[in-house]
Amino acid sequence: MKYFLRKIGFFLLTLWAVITLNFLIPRLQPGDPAELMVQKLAGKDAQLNLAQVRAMRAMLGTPHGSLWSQYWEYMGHLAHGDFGLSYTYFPYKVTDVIGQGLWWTLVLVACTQILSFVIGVMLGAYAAWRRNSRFDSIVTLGSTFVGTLQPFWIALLLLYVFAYSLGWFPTSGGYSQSTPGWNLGFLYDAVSHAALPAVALMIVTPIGWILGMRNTMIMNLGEDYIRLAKAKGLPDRTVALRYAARNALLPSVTGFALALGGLLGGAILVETAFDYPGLGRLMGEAVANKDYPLLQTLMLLTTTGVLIANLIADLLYGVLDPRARRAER
Amino acid sequence: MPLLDMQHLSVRYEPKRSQALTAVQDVTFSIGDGEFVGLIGESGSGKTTLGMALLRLLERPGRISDGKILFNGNDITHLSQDELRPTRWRDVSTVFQSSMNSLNPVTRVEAQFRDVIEYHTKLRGEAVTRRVRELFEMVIIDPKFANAYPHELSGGMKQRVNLAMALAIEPRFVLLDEPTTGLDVVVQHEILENVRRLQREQGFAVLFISHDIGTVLNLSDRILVMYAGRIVEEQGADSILRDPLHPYSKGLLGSYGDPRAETVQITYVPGRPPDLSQRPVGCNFAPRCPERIERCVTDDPPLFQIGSARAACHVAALQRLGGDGAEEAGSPIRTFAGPKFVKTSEESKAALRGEVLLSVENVSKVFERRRGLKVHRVQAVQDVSFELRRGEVAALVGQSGSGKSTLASMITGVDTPTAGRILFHGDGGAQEVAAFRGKNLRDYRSHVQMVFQDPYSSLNPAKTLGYTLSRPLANYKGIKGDAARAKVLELLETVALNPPERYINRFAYELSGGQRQRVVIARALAVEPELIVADEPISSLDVSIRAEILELLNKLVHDSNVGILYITHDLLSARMLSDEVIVLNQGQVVESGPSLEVIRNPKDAYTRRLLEAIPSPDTRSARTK
Amino acid sequence: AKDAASGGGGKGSGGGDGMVPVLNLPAEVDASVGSLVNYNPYSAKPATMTWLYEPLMMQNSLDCKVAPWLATAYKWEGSDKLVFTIRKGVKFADGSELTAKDVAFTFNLTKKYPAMDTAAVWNDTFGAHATSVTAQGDSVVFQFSGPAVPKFQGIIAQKIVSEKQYGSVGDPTKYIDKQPNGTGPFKVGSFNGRRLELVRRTDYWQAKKIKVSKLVLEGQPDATQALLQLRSGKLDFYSGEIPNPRKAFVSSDPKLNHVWYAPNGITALAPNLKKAPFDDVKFREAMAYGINKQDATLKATYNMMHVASQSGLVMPLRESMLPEPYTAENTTLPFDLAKAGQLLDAAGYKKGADGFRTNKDGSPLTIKFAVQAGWIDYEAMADSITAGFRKLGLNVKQVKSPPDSVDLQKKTGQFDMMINFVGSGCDYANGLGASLETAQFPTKSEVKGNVERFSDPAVDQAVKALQGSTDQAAVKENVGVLAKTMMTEYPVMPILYAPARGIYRTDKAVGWPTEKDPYANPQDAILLIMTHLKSAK
Amino acid sequence: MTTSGFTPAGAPDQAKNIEVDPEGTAKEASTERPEAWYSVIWSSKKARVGVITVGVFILIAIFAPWIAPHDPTDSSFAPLMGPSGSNWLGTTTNGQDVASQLVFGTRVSLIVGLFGGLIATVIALVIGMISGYAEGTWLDDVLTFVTNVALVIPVLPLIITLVAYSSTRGVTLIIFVIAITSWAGAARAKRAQIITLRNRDFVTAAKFSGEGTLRIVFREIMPNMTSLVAASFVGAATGAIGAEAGLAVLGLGDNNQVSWGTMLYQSNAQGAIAQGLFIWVFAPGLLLAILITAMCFVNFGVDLLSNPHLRED
Ligand SMILES: Nc1ncnc2c1ncn2[C@@H]1O[C@H](COP(=O)(O)OP(=O)(O)OP(=O)(O)O)[C@@H](O)[C@H]1O
Ligand SMILES: Nc1ncnc2c1ncn2[C@@H]1O[C@H](COP(=O)(O)OP(=O)(O)OP(=O)(O)O)[C@@H](O)[C@H]1O
Ligand SMILES: [Mg+2]
Ligand SMILES: [Mg+2]
Ligand code: NI
Repeated sequence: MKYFLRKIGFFLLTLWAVITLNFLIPRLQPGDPAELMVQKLAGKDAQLNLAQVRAMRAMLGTPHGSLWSQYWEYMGHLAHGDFGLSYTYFPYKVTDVIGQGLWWTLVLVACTQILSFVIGVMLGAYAAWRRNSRFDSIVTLGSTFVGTLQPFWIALLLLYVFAYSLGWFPTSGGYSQSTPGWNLGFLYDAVSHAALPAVALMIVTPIGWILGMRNTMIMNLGEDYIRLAKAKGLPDRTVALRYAARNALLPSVTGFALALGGLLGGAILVETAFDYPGLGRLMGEAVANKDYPLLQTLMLLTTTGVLIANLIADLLYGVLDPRARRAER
Repeated sequence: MPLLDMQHLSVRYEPKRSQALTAVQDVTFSIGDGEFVGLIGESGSGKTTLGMALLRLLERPGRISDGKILFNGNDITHLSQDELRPTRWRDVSTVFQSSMNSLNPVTRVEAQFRDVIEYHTKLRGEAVTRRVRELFEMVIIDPKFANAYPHELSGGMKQRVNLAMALAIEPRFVLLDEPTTGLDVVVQHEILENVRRLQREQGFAVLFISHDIGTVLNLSDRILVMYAGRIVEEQGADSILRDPLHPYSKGLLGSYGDPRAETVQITYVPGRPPDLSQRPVGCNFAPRCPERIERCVTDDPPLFQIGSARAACHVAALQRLGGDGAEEAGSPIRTFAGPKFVKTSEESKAALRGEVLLSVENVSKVFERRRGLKVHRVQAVQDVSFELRRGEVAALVGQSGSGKSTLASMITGVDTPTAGRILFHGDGGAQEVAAFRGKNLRDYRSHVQMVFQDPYSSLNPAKTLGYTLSRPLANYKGIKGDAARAKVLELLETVALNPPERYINRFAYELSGGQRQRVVIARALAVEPELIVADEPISSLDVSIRAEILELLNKLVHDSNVGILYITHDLLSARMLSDEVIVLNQGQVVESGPSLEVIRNPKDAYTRRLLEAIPSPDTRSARTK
Repeated sequence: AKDAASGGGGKGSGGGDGMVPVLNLPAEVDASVGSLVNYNPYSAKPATMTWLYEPLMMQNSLDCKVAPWLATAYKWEGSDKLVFTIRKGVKFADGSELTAKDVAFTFNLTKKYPAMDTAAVWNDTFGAHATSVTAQGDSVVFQFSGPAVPKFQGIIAQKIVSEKQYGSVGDPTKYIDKQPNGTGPFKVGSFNGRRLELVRRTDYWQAKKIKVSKLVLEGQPDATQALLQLRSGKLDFYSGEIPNPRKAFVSSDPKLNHVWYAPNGITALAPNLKKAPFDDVKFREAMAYGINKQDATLKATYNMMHVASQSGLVMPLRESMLPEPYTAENTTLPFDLAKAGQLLDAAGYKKGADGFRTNKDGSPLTIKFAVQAGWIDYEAMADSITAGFRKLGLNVKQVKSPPDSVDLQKKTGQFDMMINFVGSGCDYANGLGASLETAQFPTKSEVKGNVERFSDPAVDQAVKALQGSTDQAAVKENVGVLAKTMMTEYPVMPILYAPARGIYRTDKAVGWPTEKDPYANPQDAILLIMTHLKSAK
Repeated sequence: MTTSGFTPAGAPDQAKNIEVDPEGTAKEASTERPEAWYSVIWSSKKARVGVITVGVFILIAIFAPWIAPHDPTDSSFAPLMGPSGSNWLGTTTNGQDVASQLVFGTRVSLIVGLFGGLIATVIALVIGMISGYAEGTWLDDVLTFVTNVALVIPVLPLIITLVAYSSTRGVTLIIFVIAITSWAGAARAKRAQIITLRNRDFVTAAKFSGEGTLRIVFREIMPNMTSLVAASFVGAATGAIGAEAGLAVLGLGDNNQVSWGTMLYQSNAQGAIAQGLFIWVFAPGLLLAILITAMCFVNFGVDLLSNPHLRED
């Protein structure tokens, strides 16, 4: 019992630290959201309209009191599940704003992550099994190179080739003509918009899984139980899948849980490049607009996501690997 | 037609980046149906390689470079894996050397039986489960463990499960590659009894690989002795015991003595096996051979047929078959004429009169382990008392898990007892060990040092011997620079690493296991301790090196009047070294007293079990007589 | 601005009476996600600020003409009373009629909720605060507590809402307006979270002038995207920054693709006058001659803009405001390194052994040039200026930091020099005046106009007078004081005119403002432009 | 028990005298000696390609002033030129020479990689080692806690804050920022590694030799982690190079220095694609990928050190 209390205590402590940092980081940035917002509206080649700034400041209600009192207020609100009003989308609630973006990111990023995980793990396992073959070198070399490309750069390239030059895909947004809903028209619209960002995300992510899986699998292939399985005369498929891959998968699966937790943070650049209406773009927007409430909440979401994913990865490992007597630490 | 016929088999390892070596060279032998053949040889002699070749499981960079393997008359040397698959396990099954790891850790045991049974037989569903239960019962394990994961089984159980697995579809031939290495003596004994019984009942043929001639002799009908990749002797088990042909076989046989004897002596083969990447001139064994004659240095002996036996030895051939220079070879001797280690009962009497150095008084230790929400309490040591004197070796004997190491770590101040106390009688009078902290503890360790079980892991691979040995000098004695170097050289000399200048800048990986263990001992000696705790210092070494280390420890006691607490699960080595024996069972002392007495007249049943478990050629002779 | 577009308004012959079926414009705000829409013109980022709610009047910042809109006329009675005549026959989208009461209601609402008082009617930001705003028949009367002329621009731009809709919503800034009820030319057709379609109102008060049936506002493209969309006709008008638009855009189809960059203000080099050597007018004069404005203009705007006049007024538009003996010509200082060098030598900034000039007392002189990282035209200007100054022997080092950090430096006054914008609207007190007036030093919490921290009682006097005067002659006299100060004191060194960009296509609609017909500032008077557009067919 | 028959020429007739020949041992032992790290790395074809490629980049960086035809910040050329004899890869919208920028950009990437990787590795090493060695104590708890927090904190906003705060934005700052935001993962790996090493007997043995904790950690254990440290350095360096480019792309790079990242940023901001200046946009991204790939290849070689299973044969 003490062990669990300890573990949960640590979780809460980390959560608190993270919340505090999330609160501090944006506020430590120079710049005033009101000034910024007015300036943005007018463009940089215009004089800052003082009257508008003052009105904006009155509207957003920022900042008042010392950092310390703001912090307590923030913590108090948090305790009530009140995340405040977004500056950018004022007077919408931060939770409303995030609620809108969440689905897009979940669908886009989660799909690509899962897909790239599956593809990556399969390619990695096969490359390890066919070690030193042509396939192996092509997969490792190819995925290494592709994986090192900057997502931003890929986005540019994709946009240029497929959206601008060939015109096969739309250049930005999550959908255009149709209204969101469960109808074919919208789905087609959404998919065609998601295609390029998905590819941009997909290109770089599998590499980690490929190499990770390949390495652990190769290591496992040297184990005695694999040799014994071969000695038993079991078919290659069984040996490769049930013996080698099954064991090698464990670290990847826990790694995947962690990656899923971090997925919100990962898509900022790509979503921004494609103006995709997900949380990544919202995060970029919140940063650019110094939308503290939105930024804080998004960061809170990502960090707790990672934290919880960590916890789940821990537990998952215990479930997946019978050896892991995790509770003992 | 023999079941297995191996003809002139050679296996080469051809790694890309290091020298190619011939691990198995020109090996010819055959095994008939139902025969139990032992294969012995020291570490690195190519036993496993041979086994792997036989199973056709060699992996790059190893390959069969010559010869062929006939199984049941079929040449399987070059069959493809696909062609081999249907006959695998049916014809040849195996238990691996390190079969602790040969079960898939993430699936239940039954599933691992099921896949092989379903692939090779028509059994399905319930029938398989029944068969698995049957197999478990055969190797005397509760069938409910079929549902367990491998990590839930103890080492001995895993090994028995492996054995059961090997027999799952009633193969004609089973390759057992050191199936009990690393296991406790008692468990080892049980498993081997099991093997023998099942073999008798089911009549499969066995090739049993071991570096321990005791176990092999115990079980086999026929023995193959392997040295540096070659078979150097082949003989029936009884006859080899009576009349070993090859000096190397004699050396291996000599590593056993009868612990009950008034005076025990064991021999050992000095030196190291040759470099397999070099083609030798003359006999491979010649540099280490006490019987060598001129011819050995120049001519490579073929495997002479000597009666029903075969041996690759000029001397033996000349002795038995005569021929040119027969007189040079002299008459046959049964024992190894190399260095030996002798222990007489006289020595011990004097030692037991020394002054008390350490007293252990009613010490208990309870470990608490959290597992989920439950707390397990493990009583590792319970109410143990004994005394250790200067100039005395006390052996702490017991099977795995009996609490030996726990006791050692309490004595060295690594752990503290939950009850009772340990007193060290040093310069400052009797002091309680558990009370030492920080500087005091450090100070205590200048009086008490430790020799570890595994010389491979107790030396830092990244440091030179000079560095390793100079650290205790610098820390405890403040000796630095040239003085330290001089002292290090002296230490190396003490442990017979001559000439010391050659060793001082070496790394541990440049040494053999025995040499390493010497360095470990030298490190313990650096601070001139009064007490040395040696936790199974020889159990990870090859039999032939064991005596070397025992001798070194023995010399130490005599020369420096230190007290040694010698921890082992092997009563023979306890008898060889110690003056007093303390038998530990499940944390409790079940018997103690002067070594010879305890061994000759064991009072406790547990001690008797330990005694029985000593694998020794002599138990066979006793049985076959 | 040399690029007088051949198309646009000049192509009147092509314009018929037909309607333009649809025009594509970029979204007006960057924030759009899901169904979170708000048409409230007083929210932080309304979905559209232009097409639904309308202001009282519109002033063309180029020629300073005031176009009547919801108000047909205005009149200053003294400098503390302003009277608007409200147009009759204007209908809100729900069919109800706009009255003076709605206007007064709007302004009185800003009194209650300072967060929507973007015109500073009720505080002292630009001149004295109002004491009352009342509807009197067709008129709305603003009574101020003192001179308040600079408030005019804010007041006429205030969007008018109906009392019927906004009278009962409580704090209007917290009101989510999903059923906009404005007087504007369009009404919401549909919004799907990203794409806003606006349809023409037939009952709009000047419906005759609106020839566009549908507006589509979608996405906020960056430069590259905008350019590609413009080229392919997916976008009809853009007022954001596109590098080298003439080559990138116009040249790809000179018939249909056009740009017009109107001068919108002045981009100037602002030294910190509180620091040596910038407190020395001689030094500043030398700086003014050491800037290669032509090169800066080329690198920063691809010669889309003209080099700026030192007078602080946009030439030649405001030439008439210059006092004797200044002209557009002679206020534009040439790039003259020799002269600048002589000036520095004479003032005692001699070259040291390392080739760099020193302070008068011989101590080393280094200048840190704070540059807004990421504003590529500013960066290009800074590069050009740095190169010129280094040729002069001034040891200039650029420190690029995010614009936010530069703003912070403006507030704290901890900088040597930077590039800053100087307003040049029709309200001189608020534009050039704000850059020179002592009261406009930036404070710890607010960036104000006088970043260089220039202070001169005569200038303060003139600005004060400008705030209180509606009389053109008085205005000219006081602006003259400011211009003269600029010419003799060199508080800041104008580099080039900041652009108000208009990048447009004429395949669907014609009638866009051009240099020849600068009837509207293309950047912020799109509503005005809309009334000029005609079908191209 | 007779040794009478044992009289080979010149051999002592005492059996006991058959001693291990030390020369001989040394010779045969050399076969089991682990291969030198450089030959292990070199043995991998990929690593070889990687080392050579990185080497070429290093040479380019060192000799940039001689290789580059022009000063990378010299904007005196005609803007928007295509490739020509004087401007091999054309000019930018500001009239700078693209080829020279690419050459000089190598410097920033390599410097950032070197120092960013170094600092991150050192931080990770110190924290990971101490925390791993002190496993189970409050010190470990504290350090693990810090590591965990550092691991979950969203990096981007943190970097933006850090960068925004400094008035100078030199490469030093970039390196610093990258280093302190990227050590956590490696620290975790090192902690795990040290926990396994810590239970080796030689560590206990060092305690018996009277060694202090810090000495045990840094003199006894650390030398055994060289391959992991090397791998994590190469990994961190690779990450740092990518991060610099990422920062620059966000407009947060060091704008006084030409780097591939700032080139990407500038070219994109200047609408290079739209203006057809493809080399300007795509070359820096490609070079980045090539350099990072090369470093990954080097890491393949380093991996072989710690994981012999991966060695090709
Ligand atoms: N994969 C390999 N590559 C190169 N050399 C190898 C390889 N495997 C084994 N060897 C070498 O082959 C020789 C024989 O090894 P093998 O494992 O067969 O010995 P063994 O008799 O089974 O020893 P042990 O008793 O230690 O198990 C040794 O010298 C060993 O170093
Ligand atoms: N740190 C520990 N925590 C919990 N239980 C322990 C711990 N150390 C030892 N034990 C338990 O105490 C008992 C005695 O272990 P110990 O290591 O002393 O046995 P041993 O006689 O040295 O065995 P071996 O011959 O295998 O080395 C075992 O049951 C072991 O599981
Ligand atoms: Mg073996
Ligand atoms: Mg033990
Ligand atoms: Ni037995």
